This record gives sequence, C-alpha cells and structure tokens, in this order.
Amino acid sequence: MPSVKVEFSGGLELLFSNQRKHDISLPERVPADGHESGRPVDIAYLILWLRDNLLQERAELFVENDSVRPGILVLVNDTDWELEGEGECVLKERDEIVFISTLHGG
Amino acid sequence: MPSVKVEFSGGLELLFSNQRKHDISLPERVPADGHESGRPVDIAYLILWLRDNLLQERAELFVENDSVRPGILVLVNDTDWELEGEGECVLKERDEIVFISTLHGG
Amino acid sequence: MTRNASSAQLSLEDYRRYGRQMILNGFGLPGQLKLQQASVVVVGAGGLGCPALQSLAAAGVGRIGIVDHDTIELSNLQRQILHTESRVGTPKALSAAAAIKQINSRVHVETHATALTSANAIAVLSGYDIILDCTDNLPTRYLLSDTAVRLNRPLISGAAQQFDGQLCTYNLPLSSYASCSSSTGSDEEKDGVRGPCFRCLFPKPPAPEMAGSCEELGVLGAVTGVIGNLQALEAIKLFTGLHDSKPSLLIYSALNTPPFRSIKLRARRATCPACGDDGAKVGQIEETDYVAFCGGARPDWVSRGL
Amino acid sequence: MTRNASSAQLSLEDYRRYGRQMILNGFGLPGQLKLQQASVVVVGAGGLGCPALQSLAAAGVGRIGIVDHDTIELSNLQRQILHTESRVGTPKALSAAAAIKQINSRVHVETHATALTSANAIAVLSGYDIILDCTDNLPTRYLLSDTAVRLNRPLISGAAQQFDGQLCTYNLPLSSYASCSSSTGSDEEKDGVRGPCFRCLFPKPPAPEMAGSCEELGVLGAVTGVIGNLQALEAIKLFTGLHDSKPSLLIYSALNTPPFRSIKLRARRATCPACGDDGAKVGQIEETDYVAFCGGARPDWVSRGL
Ligand SMILES: [Zn+2]
Ligand SMILES: [Zn+2]
Repeated sequence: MPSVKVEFSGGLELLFSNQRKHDISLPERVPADGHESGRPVDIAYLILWLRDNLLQERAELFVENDSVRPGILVLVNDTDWELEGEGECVLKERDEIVFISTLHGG
Repeated sequence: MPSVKVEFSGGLELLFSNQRKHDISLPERVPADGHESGRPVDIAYLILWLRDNLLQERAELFVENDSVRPGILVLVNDTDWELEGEGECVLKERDEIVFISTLHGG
Repeated sequence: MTRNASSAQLSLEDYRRYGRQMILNGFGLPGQLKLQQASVVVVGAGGLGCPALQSLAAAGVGRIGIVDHDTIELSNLQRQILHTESRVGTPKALSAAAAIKQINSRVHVETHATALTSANAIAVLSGYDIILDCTDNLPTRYLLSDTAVRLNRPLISGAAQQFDGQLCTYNLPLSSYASCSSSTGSDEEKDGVRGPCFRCLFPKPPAPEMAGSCEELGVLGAVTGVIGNLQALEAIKLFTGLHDSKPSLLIYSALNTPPFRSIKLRARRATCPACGDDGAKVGQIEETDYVAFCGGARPDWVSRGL
Repeated sequence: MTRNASSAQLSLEDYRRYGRQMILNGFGLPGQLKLQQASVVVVGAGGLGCPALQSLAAAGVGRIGIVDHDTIELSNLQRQILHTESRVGTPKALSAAAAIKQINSRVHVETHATALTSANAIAVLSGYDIILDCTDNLPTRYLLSDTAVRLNRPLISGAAQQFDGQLCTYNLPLSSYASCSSSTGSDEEKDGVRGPCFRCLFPKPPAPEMAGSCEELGVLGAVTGVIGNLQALEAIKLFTGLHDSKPSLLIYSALNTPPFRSIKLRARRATCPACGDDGAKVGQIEETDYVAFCGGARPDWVSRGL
C-alpha cells in the first residue's frame, strides 16, 4: 500500500474539487481485474485510479488514451516523468507526484 | 556511515572554501576517542567534525562552546533544528543539513 | 485595520482599478476593503523598499509610510527602481513617494526622511499595522525587531546580498491576522500567539567580518526585486487573511539549483531577551547600543583585500 | 553579443552606476560589458513585462525591445507598475519605454506598438539575442516558442495567474550561452545543444475551458512582480555566463507551503513538430492557425457563471 502525495497545479485542481494536495493510498499491485493486473503500481495506474476515484468532472480534460492529456506535465519527486520512465515509473512510499497544466496569464 | 548533504549559506560558505554544497560521509557512531564516544552520530558531532575536517579558517566564527555560534541557524531537512532536538538530532542517510547566517543587505 | 470593514465603501473607480485582484478566490470586496483600511510602513526605500512599495501601492494599501534618511546616488539606480536619474541627490523617501503617487494617487503616503534610532523608532512606527524591514544593516534590523515586538506588530523582513536573498515574517500572528488584529482583541490576547522574533533566531549577530553591506558586497537588482515583491505579498496575505500563519524562512540563491528553499521555523524562544516570557528572559535589550552590539563600525573590506 | 567584449569600453559614469553588480563574483567588468552589448526583446509590457523591463534596464542591458499593441487601462495599474495614471489611454510600449528611460537613459529602447503575428514575428524578434515571453495568452505563447526555435534564441517564459506563477527558459543553450553564442559558433553547432521548447513540454494546449486570461481569472500584482523579476534574472544569468544550463521549470504558488518548487526537465523531444530532429518530427506547424490551435476564441466566463 504505497502512500503517495498527489498535487494538482496550473488549474488542474479545478477538476479535483479545487483541492491542490491529496494524500493517497494505493494497492501494492494492480488489482486482478485491471489491465495488466498484478504488476507493481506505477504512474500509469495512478492516472487511471485518479480518474476513477478522485476526479470530479470532465475526465477528458485529464485523461486521453489511458494516459494524461498531452498538455499536462507529470512530475515525480520534482523531476519530469519523462526522465523517470513515464507511466512505467513504479511508485514508492512517500513519492510526490505533481500534475501541472501550463499557465498563460501575464 | 551515513552520507549527508551539508550546505552553507548567508556568507558561511566563505569559511568553507567558498563552496556551498558538500557531500559528507560520517562514521556510524562517534569514534572511541571522542567525547561521549559510541553514541550514534548526531548534529552535535557533525558540527565538531565540520570544524575539524572541512573548516578552512577562523573556527570561532562557526563554533562556540562546542556548538554553532549563536548567530547561526541550523536546518535539518528544511526544518529548524530546534524542532528536531538540536544537537541531539541523530543523522540518517541522505539528511540535508543547512547552516545559515542572516543576511542583512537591502 | 482600525475601522470596520463592513461599513466601508469602495468607489466605482476602485472597482475598475482593482477588479483583477478582487475576483480572486478569498480576496473579493472584503479583501480590497481590508487593504484600503490598512497601513504599512516600509523602512528603507532602497533595493528592497522600491519594489515592495510599488506592489503595495499598486494593490491599494490605504496608507503607506516610507522611512529613509538617505539621498539618491547614481550607484543606487542599478536596483532602486523607483528612483530616477533626474532625482539623483534628492531624498529617497520623497522620490519613492513621488513615484508611487504616479501609480496610485489614492494611496495616502507619509514620508519620514529621517534615520530610525532607538530614540524615535516607537514614535515613527507605532502608527502602522505592519512593518517592512527593507534596511541594509544589522543594527537597524535588531532595532526594528525589538520595536516590532514592543509594538506587537508583524515584521516582514527582507534581505538581499550578492545573488542571495532571505525572507521571514517575524513576530507573526499565529492565528489569522485579519481577525486577531481587530479592535476586539486586546494586546495581551495577541501576545501569546506570535512566531519568533529576529532575536529568537539570531540571538547574536554574525561576526562583523562576515557582515558587509550591499555597498561592499554587491547585489543584483533582480534579486532585490524578487525579495521586495515577496515582502509586499506577505503583507497583502496578512492584511487579507490569506496567510497560513506558519512561521517560515525563505532562502533564495539565484545561482543555486533549486533556487528557493523554505524552512519551517521554531516557536518563539521563552528565554528571548526581546519577546520571551516575563521572568524567563535571559539578558535585556533596553539599553542596547545597536551598533556596538553588532560589532561596532564595519571593517574596511577594501583595505583588508576582500 | 555580436561585438567583441574585450574591445569594448565602459564609461567612468557606468563604473559608478553599475559598481554594486560589477563587484559580484563571476560578474565584474566582463559581465557588465556583456550586458551592455546584449539585446533583449520583451513581448508584453503588462504585469510580467513591467517588472522585467525595469530590472533589465536598471542592470544596463544595452538594447531593449518592447512589443505590445495595447493601450493602458485603469484596471492595468494594479500590477503593470511602469504605467501611470496620467498615461492611461496611451500605448503600453511607449509608456514602458518612457518609464525605463527615466531609470536609465543610456539604454537603447526600441518600441514595437504592434500585435505579434505569425506574419511579423520573425521580423520583429530576429534582431534580439534573447526573447522574454511576458504575454497573456496561449496562441502567442506557442507562436513565440516556434519563432524562438526558428531563430535559435532562448525564450524566457513567465506566466502568472491568480496566486500562481511559472517560469521556464525554453530552447535553453545547454553549454554556456555566453561562449556558445559568440560569432565563432555556427547555427548548426548550436542546434544540437538546446533544451526543450514550449511545445516539447506542452504539445497540446489546455482545454479552452481551463484557460482563462488574467482579465478573467485575476492575478495579484506582487505575483507578476516576482515572476517578472525572475525572468530578468534568467536573462542576466544567460548574458553573463552565470546560468547553469540545466533546463528547469519553477512553479510558484503564493498561498502554498512551500511556495516554490523547481522541476528538472527532460531533453527536447526528437519528435517535436517545432524543435525535433529532421525526419523524426511528428506533425508540422508551418501553417498553424495559433488561435484555432488553442481552441478558438476563449469562452465567455461571465456568462458561464464562473
Ligand atoms: Zn524573540
Ligand atoms: Zn520542441
């Protein structure tokens, strides 16, 4: 049951009850009824878990083709997830995952 | 052998070869010839270790009465050391210890 | 902060002027009225004071005091962005007042073109809700902290040197400032719920050898700009009740990765000679000679070859 | 950046003016000369552009372009701190130019009081070493990124909304900029060593529903002040060779604890339609209608009750 901290920023928090920070407990492995079940819980699974459990509205603004919408940046412990294996990055206890959208005001 | 990160800021780096960040490996326990030897390595020991091994000049600007000079703030993983037991705070692997002096310019 | 927010009015012109902040969550008309009724004093109209004053005036803080006894020199213009070439030689307090009046003529500006001393600090500062420390020397920083404790005011302290900056709100009200500073709370009630003062954290100043001024050590104008704006933001958060009331110290180093670090601070020190508990205080500050306390006149760095 | 630093001169007056930054470690006379010979263009003279322009001019950047087609409104004064009450109604580019001339008349200021479009972007921006994105809308942000990639220029992008800000230097030179941008390096050599562009990170804009402007969502002036000053600092670090050349994104949230977070960014994306490798690019941007790409005209938030 890794407990991870999830944060939404840049407007994405609006999709999650306008709350920026969430503490989340996930199963150790992807549940048996899931796609590719049995693998350790990774960010790909977290994204779907957030969609199914935490998202309040308009899933299409957060998820596209079972990953995040291309305009959303995912950060794992303050590092761009592309440097960490993207969706395949396995979650460890106390990881901090941040989802941000770009701001554009000035 | 906990490896800790030590950072100096606010001018204190001038006493340490003008280098802000240092990676340091310490013994697991305070060596047998030290004061109160045998106890786990804590910040009190780190301060003396820094004085004896890393300090380049004028120890009196860093150490006073076997602790840091009163004008120096010690931070353990971004928390004021007074909240962490001050010198008795035992060091763990990858702890970040920051020593800062106050800036006063404007 | 002294008048009652609910009875106050905002002019139609001010609705237009401040609309972009009044639509913010948690700000609104009540937030704007609180700013309008608030007062702040900025000590030092230099590298930190200029950007702080600019932001405070633009946001519509009702009454702003400016304390500075200096006159403008050419070497100030690299960072003291309210002053202009044509005003070189004139007092900084007056120059800064003229500049912020051009941005917002509705702000009431009070200038104190005088040096702050232990003799006048209470008189000069007591008329304001919040004090901004934008000074450039340690003796005045200790004087400001001790005075803020005596006046029971938050002290938003900024500092900048070379590529580095620090920000801390001392004597921070630990329950919501907007509510606890209302006229219903007595000074005694407020006393118990304050964060540490400058002296709690730094009971002893750094050695004079390590404490050059900006004039001696240099500073980048963008660094003072960042810290000065952050000081204004702290004040706005306190006035509008948006501050989280957690004492913290922000350290900034423009060349570091990451550049910012936030530190969770201790509670105030019961034994602090300034803000400690009666009977537990160790030492006393009543007769402090601030300059002597900080090691006397600063050493001459140039002659020491540093 | 085009002339040779070693042959340039600094006037005696400039030694006095810039002394406080010239004594900084790693800055010195070479740093000041690099700034004097540098050019920067600030796109948007609003909430971010004003503080950025102020810091760049005060520091002595030799040539500064200002691009803005807007005129000043009363509602701008809450955060656009170069503009004054008396200049309401006049073009922002001219007002900003007048303001920074008062700080530093030795800076050469060029105004472009015109809207940036895909038709004129190359012509307007190609004359400058570094581009600052201080705009307030997504279509222009994509246009600026694509243009910066084509011109092979670093793009220092700031953004601010409500209590939040972001800062990122796109197309960052990964070896020292001060050296690699000298006349000896060809464009091809430089091409291979750049960080990601805006499109690498955000290939698709956020849904229009989530992308209001500052006018719609609001913003605090001190937040734009912090980010604008940080943008100026990025430029100064690049010009003087003090940048660490590590692509990173800074996110700021004034109400968060801690308020700042720095993120280590990926390399540029080989498949990026803008900055990707020839042959590997997926999609193309040549004929992009930037407004349509970002979802067309923004929804009317007021009528949607948000
Ligand atoms: Zn105290
Ligand atoms: Zn790209």
